[in-house]
Amino acid sequence: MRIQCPFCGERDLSEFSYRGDAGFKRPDAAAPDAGARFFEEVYLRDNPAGPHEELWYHLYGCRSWIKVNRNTRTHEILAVSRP
Amino acid sequence: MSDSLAFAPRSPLAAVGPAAAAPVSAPAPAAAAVPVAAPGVTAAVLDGFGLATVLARKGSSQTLAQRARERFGIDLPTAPTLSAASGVAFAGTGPGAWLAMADRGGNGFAAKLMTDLDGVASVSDQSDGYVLIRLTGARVRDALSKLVPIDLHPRAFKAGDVASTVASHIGVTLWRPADGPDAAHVFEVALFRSLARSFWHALADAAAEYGFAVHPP
Amino acid sequence: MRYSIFNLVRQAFTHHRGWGPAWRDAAPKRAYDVIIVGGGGHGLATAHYLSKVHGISNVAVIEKGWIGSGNAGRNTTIIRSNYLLPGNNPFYELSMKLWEGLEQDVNYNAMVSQRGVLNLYHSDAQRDAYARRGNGMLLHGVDAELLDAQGVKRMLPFLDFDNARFPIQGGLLQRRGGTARHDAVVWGYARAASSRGVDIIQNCEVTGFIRDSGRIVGVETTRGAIRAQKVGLAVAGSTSRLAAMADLRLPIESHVLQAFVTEAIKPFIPGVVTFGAGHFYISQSDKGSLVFGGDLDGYNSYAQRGNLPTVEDVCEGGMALMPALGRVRVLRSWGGIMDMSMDGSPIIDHTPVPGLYLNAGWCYGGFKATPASGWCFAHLLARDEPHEVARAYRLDRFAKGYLIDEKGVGAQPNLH
Amino acid sequence: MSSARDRIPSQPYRLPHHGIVDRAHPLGFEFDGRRYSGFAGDTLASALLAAGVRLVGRSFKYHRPRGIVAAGSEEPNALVELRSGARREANTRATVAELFEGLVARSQNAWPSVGFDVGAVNSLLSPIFVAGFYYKTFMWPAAFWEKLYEPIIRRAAGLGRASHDSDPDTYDKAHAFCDVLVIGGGPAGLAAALAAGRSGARVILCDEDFVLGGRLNGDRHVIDDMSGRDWVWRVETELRSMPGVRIMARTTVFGTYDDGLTGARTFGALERVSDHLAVPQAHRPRQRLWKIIARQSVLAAGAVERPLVFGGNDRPGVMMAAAVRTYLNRFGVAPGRRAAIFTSGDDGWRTAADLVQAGVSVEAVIDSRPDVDPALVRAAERGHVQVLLSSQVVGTHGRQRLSSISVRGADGRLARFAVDLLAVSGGWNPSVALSTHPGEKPRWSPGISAFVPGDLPRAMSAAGACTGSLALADSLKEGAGAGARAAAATGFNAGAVPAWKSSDDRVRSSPLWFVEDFDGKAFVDFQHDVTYEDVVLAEREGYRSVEHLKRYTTLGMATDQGKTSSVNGLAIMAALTGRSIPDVGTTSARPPYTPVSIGALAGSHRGKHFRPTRLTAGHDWAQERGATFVETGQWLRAQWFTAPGETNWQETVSREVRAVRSSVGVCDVSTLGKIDIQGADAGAFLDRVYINMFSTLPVGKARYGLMLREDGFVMDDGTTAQLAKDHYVMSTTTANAAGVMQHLEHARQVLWPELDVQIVSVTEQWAQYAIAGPKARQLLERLLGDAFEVSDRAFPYLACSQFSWRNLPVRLFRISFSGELAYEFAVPARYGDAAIRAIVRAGETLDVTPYGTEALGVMRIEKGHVAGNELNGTTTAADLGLGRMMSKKKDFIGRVLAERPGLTDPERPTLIGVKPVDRSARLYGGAHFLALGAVPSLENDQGYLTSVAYSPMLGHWIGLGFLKRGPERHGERLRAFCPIRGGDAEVEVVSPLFFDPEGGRLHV
Ligand SMILES: Cc1cc2nc3c(=O)[nH]c(=O)nc-3n(C[C@H](O)[C@H](O)[C@H](O)COP(=O)(O)OP(=O)(O)OC[C@H]3O[C@@H](n4cnc5c(N)ncnc54)[C@H](O)[C@@H]3O)c2cc1C
Ligand SMILES: NC(=O)c1ccc[n+]([C@@H]2O[C@H](COP(=O)([O-])OP(=O)(O)OC[C@H]3O[C@@H](n4cnc5c(N)ncnc54)[C@H](O)[C@@H]3O)[C@@H](O)[C@H]2O)c1
Ligand SMILES: Cc1cc2nc3c(=O)[nH]c(=O)nc-3n(C[C@H](O)[C@H](O)[C@H](O)COP(=O)(O)O)c2cc1C
Ligand SMILES: [Zn+2]
Repeated sequence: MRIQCPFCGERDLSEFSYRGDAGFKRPDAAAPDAGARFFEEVYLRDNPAGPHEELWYHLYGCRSWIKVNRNTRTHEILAVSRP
Repeated sequence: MSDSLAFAPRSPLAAVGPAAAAPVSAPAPAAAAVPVAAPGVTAAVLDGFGLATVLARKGSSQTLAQRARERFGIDLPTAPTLSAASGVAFAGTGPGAWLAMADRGGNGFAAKLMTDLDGVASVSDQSDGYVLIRLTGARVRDALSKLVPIDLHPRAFKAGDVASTVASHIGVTLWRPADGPDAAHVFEVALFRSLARSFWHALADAAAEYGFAVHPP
Repeated sequence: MRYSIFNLVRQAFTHHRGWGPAWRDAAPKRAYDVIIVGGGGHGLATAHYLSKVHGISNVAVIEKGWIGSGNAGRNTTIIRSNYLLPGNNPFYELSMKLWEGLEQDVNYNAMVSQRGVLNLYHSDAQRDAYARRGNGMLLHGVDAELLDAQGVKRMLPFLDFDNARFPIQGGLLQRRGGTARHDAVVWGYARAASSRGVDIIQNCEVTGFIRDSGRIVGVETTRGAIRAQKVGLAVAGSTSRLAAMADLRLPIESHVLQAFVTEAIKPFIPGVVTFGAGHFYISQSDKGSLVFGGDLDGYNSYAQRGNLPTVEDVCEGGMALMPALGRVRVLRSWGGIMDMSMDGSPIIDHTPVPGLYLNAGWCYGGFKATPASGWCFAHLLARDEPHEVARAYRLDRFAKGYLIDEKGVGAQPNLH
Repeated sequence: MSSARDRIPSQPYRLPHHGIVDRAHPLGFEFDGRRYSGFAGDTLASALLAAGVRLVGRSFKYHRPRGIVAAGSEEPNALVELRSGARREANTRATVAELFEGLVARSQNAWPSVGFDVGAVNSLLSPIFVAGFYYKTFMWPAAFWEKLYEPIIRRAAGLGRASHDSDPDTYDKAHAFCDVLVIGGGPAGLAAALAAGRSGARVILCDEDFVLGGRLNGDRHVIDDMSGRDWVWRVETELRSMPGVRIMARTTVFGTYDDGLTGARTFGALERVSDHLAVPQAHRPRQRLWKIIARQSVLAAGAVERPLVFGGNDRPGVMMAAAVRTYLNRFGVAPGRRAAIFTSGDDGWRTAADLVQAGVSVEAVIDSRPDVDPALVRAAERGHVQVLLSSQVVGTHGRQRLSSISVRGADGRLARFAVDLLAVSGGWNPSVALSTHPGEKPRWSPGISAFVPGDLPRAMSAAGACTGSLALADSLKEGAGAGARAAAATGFNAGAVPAWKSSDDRVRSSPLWFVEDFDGKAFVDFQHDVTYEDVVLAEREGYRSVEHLKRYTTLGMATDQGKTSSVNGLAIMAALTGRSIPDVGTTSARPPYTPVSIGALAGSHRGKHFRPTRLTAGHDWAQERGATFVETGQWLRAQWFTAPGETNWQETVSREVRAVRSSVGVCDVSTLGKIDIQGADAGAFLDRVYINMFSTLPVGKARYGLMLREDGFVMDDGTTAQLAKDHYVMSTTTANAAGVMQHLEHARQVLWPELDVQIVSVTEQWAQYAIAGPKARQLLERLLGDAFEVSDRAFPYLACSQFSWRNLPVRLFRISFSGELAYEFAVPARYGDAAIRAIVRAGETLDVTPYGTEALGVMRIEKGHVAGNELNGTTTAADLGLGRMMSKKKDFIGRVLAERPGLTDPERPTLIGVKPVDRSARLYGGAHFLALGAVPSLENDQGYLTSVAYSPMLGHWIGLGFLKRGPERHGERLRAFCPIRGGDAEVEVVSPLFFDPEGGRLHV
């Protein structure tokens, strides 16, 4: 698998480290339902079989976090962007 | 002070450096298709340079670029490339991130950058954090291609290009200065000093079949 | 016909014409008491114990492909009960006990081979962590020994003791650990369950759930609707996809784990060895192949295959541990889809949706769990209450914070 | 050489003129202890055939005699142990092993010898050893399995013996990038490479063979009025003249892996750099793993000929028809003297023709088809070859090699032919594997009755026999077209696509999947001894899915991965179940295409170089001082410094501790992570990543901070100092340095991109030394002179500063891990070596003592400071007794989820200290706490010991651990139970602060 880093260009998988679902939005800690919201954000996943928005870190490159849209059935990379 | 004489800098490659470095190994026979004449790869450990990471402060990339032009006559690269002028060079290593280098000046260089770029960039001295190795020779690309997973063909990696990548489990940043007099490509590799000996071993290993020589800087 | 040497010899004289199908390849009926989705080890074991222990035989196991096509058919077959945490330890020990009686229970030789599982350690801190784990095992009556480097060397002289980057200081040994023949486990449970009337329905994919005022009363499949009072999910890597059909989001990600097998060679490696400092573990199958693996590739995947960086990482670990492996050849590599939970431990519980029960989150460790998982899931389905050794495997533990995190890496599934 | 020649026995089966072996270079070799000779250009197989050796091994299960079947990498039978000692390679295919002078090989799986193999009794028991027999038995009595049955099965299993010694050869890895990768160097591949190469594209051409040409080496062909060989030579010469083209012979592309957005795809390839030599040359690896990244690829892997399933089809002397042609035409070897052909297509007839041409007498061509092209028949009869149509071979005879065959004619009558060679042709299976690795399924082609590539992976095309276009003319045409199109797709114009005239070898064939009522055993998978009956049994027992068939009978699971057997197997299953072959489907091909050594996949990353080693600037100095080093992650750290006369490490460590506590010690702490954090919002940023406040920290001050993961558990700790306005330096634990850096980058780039914060690791820039002990200040005064004032007033506890010393920018922190008056002094790493020497010199008269991580550990336990053992990823701030640090005034990572009931449960084990009641008793890390008198059980488990040490200050062992409701239980007595290490001590629960609880020593 090769990932197109917006800064470095297309690089081998081995240069990156994976975090997972890019959907994570940090909820407002002051909100009354903060506990439930944080639980959902941190623990629950759609985990789709198909296109998946995910975060990768260009560990051995420019150290950018990048957002990759990848098909989890075929590993086909569909799009790459800065988060 | 008496012992200030003894108080000298020391490269992690001092031990393996020119002297003790892997001997110029006999180039492998014709089978390996090496020019039996010269060693295919030569390395030099650089010294005395100044090095610093320069990170643009939020929303000040414009002013930073301007300062760089004023103070160093350099157009800050916004891509993984190298801009050099009068002994100073900036390598683009990430969005809003550069590795600034001066052939000489050691830690003083970072100090100067801090004042020159005050308020527009965060500067951290790395003069001691990295070792720099210059590589050249007819087979330098063959040797490097055993270490790094990037395309070093001149079509893909032109003179002045910069890449941060991994060389057998070791993070490196390398760039291509102008070719040497013998028209052979030149690469300079920067890596964390603590890993210098491991990298050196991997390099000597990779270059051995082409003949590996070490030159004093 | 019973499987025995006696019948085997008798059949030899009649060209084995007397053997019938190991299990009935059933067509779906309109309704069952219980439907288990997933014809892997867990689903089939659940059906077996439902019928044998709880007398519930009007059961269907629904498999989208052929039974054992999932992780049961592609895992590295290690069985052990050397767990650290109280939430896990008794469950896996029950599983080990069930393994020990499995052949007699199902009359199918699953080649349970208790030749020991050895986890190497390379530092004092690792040793103390293993001591803590081993003591926990002993507290529960599970066998455990802590070997020093010499002890390891006596067992495995061919490991690298002289030139290692991370010298071997010793290992935690569970002699009762070992391996079992993965396919035979699937076929054995299928045969036993089928003989008690369980319908094993292959090539039948569940595509949705039938609901009646919020409650799940059956499944839609590629072979039509099938009704049931209770539906249990045992679909491992596909858990999230089925949960989604019931509008559930789960604390699970699907990741690919690769495995490797070498050309068959004469006996070399006794038991199972895991290399703590590298990502590598290895054993030798009855057929002579070395079976080995390492880390997850690390990204979400449903593709059942991985990439080269992991292949290299695993083989580097292998060479670092056993320099004699250099000339042994990898014959085949493949991948399976892990249902990685957020704390690395499984879930056996009701779901918020009435009528729907969940058995998931097995990560890369669910083969060893197969018997106990079936045992406890059957118990839950039959009695509507968790089996005592599976109490900790609640679905709400993530929200409540009662996590069972053996590795201590938190909600980052690819690190478990 | 002459002496060599003398001892070379004759090669009775070598033809006088045929082939491309180098007759000027005879090579001596040894097989099963006997010496033979062959020529350069031979494989072990061709040399053995030339020498008349037919029996080369024994089969897996029944130990049947087996010979050479094929001439390529698909060989199922002729597996040998190649080389000896530590270089022994099990299961090496004789058909791809290049001959070299002195080659030594042994046959496998036979005892005492292949000729007389005791294991062969299995053959007699074969009626019992049917597919899956072991699943049905060995169950009673249960205890016998481990002790008796399994050991027997295991000894019987396996083929060759692997060496148990460390592999003496080396391996390496390399990356190659190209516009067009051509897989296969037969006519299709050569044509593709040529077309692409002429366009100026960067082309790589791989062939697993050591000569290019593919089938052109084995067949007699004419291309543009020259022989196929000459054509190959011509094309190869042109390719070698192109700078952009790289030809890689002896290189097998073994795997197709994933691509990226641009379509560039990664392929795994294995180059056998030195396998054709007795030992590798200096500095050259045995094999090299290539990772080839190609923008476009052309699969031109050819096709594998299919055996026929009939009685005794495994007897030595039964060979594939195309392989026979290869031995004749490429190696100049006649695999027999009296031959017959058994074929279901025209292909076999060409073998007959080549045999006749080579002077081998051909007794008969047996073709299962009722009618064939009359031209073939006429040609055969001209060569005095008897032709039998609608006929089948039903059995073979001969003890360890073929002596005759039984043929059932069209009229059903049996006839016998005395032959020592039977060439078999059942059609061709295109080599589609590499086109299916990414998950695509092959497609059934009724035209050639075989699977051909289905949808191809992106940016891959296929040409030649691997697409089912079996004829030479088509291979050339498709190859050239595919090469040109691939180049064009990468932006290179190939211009005129090359074209050639070639001899027509278009063939007709109609499949014969198995021979009805044959006698003896009819093998489908030779290596695994899977017979026709085994497939029948599998069907009967319900293992009808092709995947169940494979797993139950092990069909296609041998080292050849079913290259010759799979399709026949599933065709038989189709017939038995009345389904079509595509309905039965096929099993999936997986990497590697042919087996790849683990050594090559590991490359040079073995032994000490398995992973890089990180060394501090003070490493050489420490080594001079006799340090013992310990691996901490990738770092090597000084564990202790043994002094003359010291006999065990504890003595050493205790001395180091006493020295620090009584005078002064110095320790290299450079490995701790150091992160520069700058920017207008740096303080605010720290407030969000630490549980406690940092925005309130004044310039020139340091503070201890604790960091949580978002799930509320502790991630890391360390001190962070504000050196200058908006410039902080954070320290992390050695173990978590990289993880914390990534965590902070995530917070900065993803969570709060609006903040003005810049972070960078400066771990490597600074060599940092802890100088600790009552005399630390004196030492510093001597070291720094008037460069800096270190009095308690000028530089109190938790002060920090950067200043110039010896014209160097240096940093000083007054922080303490040992609980003593202590400083950490940081200098630019280039001067780290000089600095540590200067520190020691400055401390000479204060008898400054270097101390290592072990003493550091003892002292932090004496002070109840938590470290790695306590920060194990499952502990909360409260568990560590640091709950009060959690600021209520702000949000921070981990705050909300840390409030979950499970993390605030009062029953959670919490940090305590313990002392043995009997002060002489030893404590063990990993012991569990039990109430006195409680039976050891999980129910009674109260917690566990994480860190223990012998405290030289207190004169007994002490420990830190986690205990349920710990803090309420100081003074209580418990049992620290460590059966696994034979430890069992009564301990008293105390505060974790064992030494100087008031902390007076810090502030002097
Ligand atoms: C490479 C690898 C190595 C491993 N090594 C080990 C090990 O050494 N030890 C160990 O203990 N564990 C190991 N595991 C983990 C273990 O294999 C799994 O945890 C375990 O097999 C999961 O339980 P299962 O057998 O029921 O899952 P599966 O066999 O995957 O069963 C799930 C079944 O559900 C079916 N299914 C999915 N969706 C549907 C649908 N919509 N309708 C109908 N059916 C459906 C699937 O086809 C599949 O057959 C390994 C796993 C892998 C992949
Ligand atoms: N007349 C027939 O029935 C018939 C049938 C089959 C083949 N043929 C002949 O076969 C030839 C077809 O040409 P072609 O080029 O398609 O096939 P080919 O068999 O001539 O060449 C394929 C080449 O690919 C190499 N190869 C295979 N897999 C490889 C891998 N994974 N990595 C590296 N190399 C690999 C092989 O070593 C071989 O040299 C023609 O000469 C044709 O006459 C004829
Ligand atoms: C324990 C074990 C042993 C295996 N041994 C072999 C083997 O000897 N030969 C082989 O071809 N495949 C072997 N396999 C791999 C299977 O052929 C197959 O690749 C795996 O079950 C995954 O299925 P799939 O590749 O069809 O997706 C083995 C698998 C496992 C789990
Ligand atoms: Zn990048």
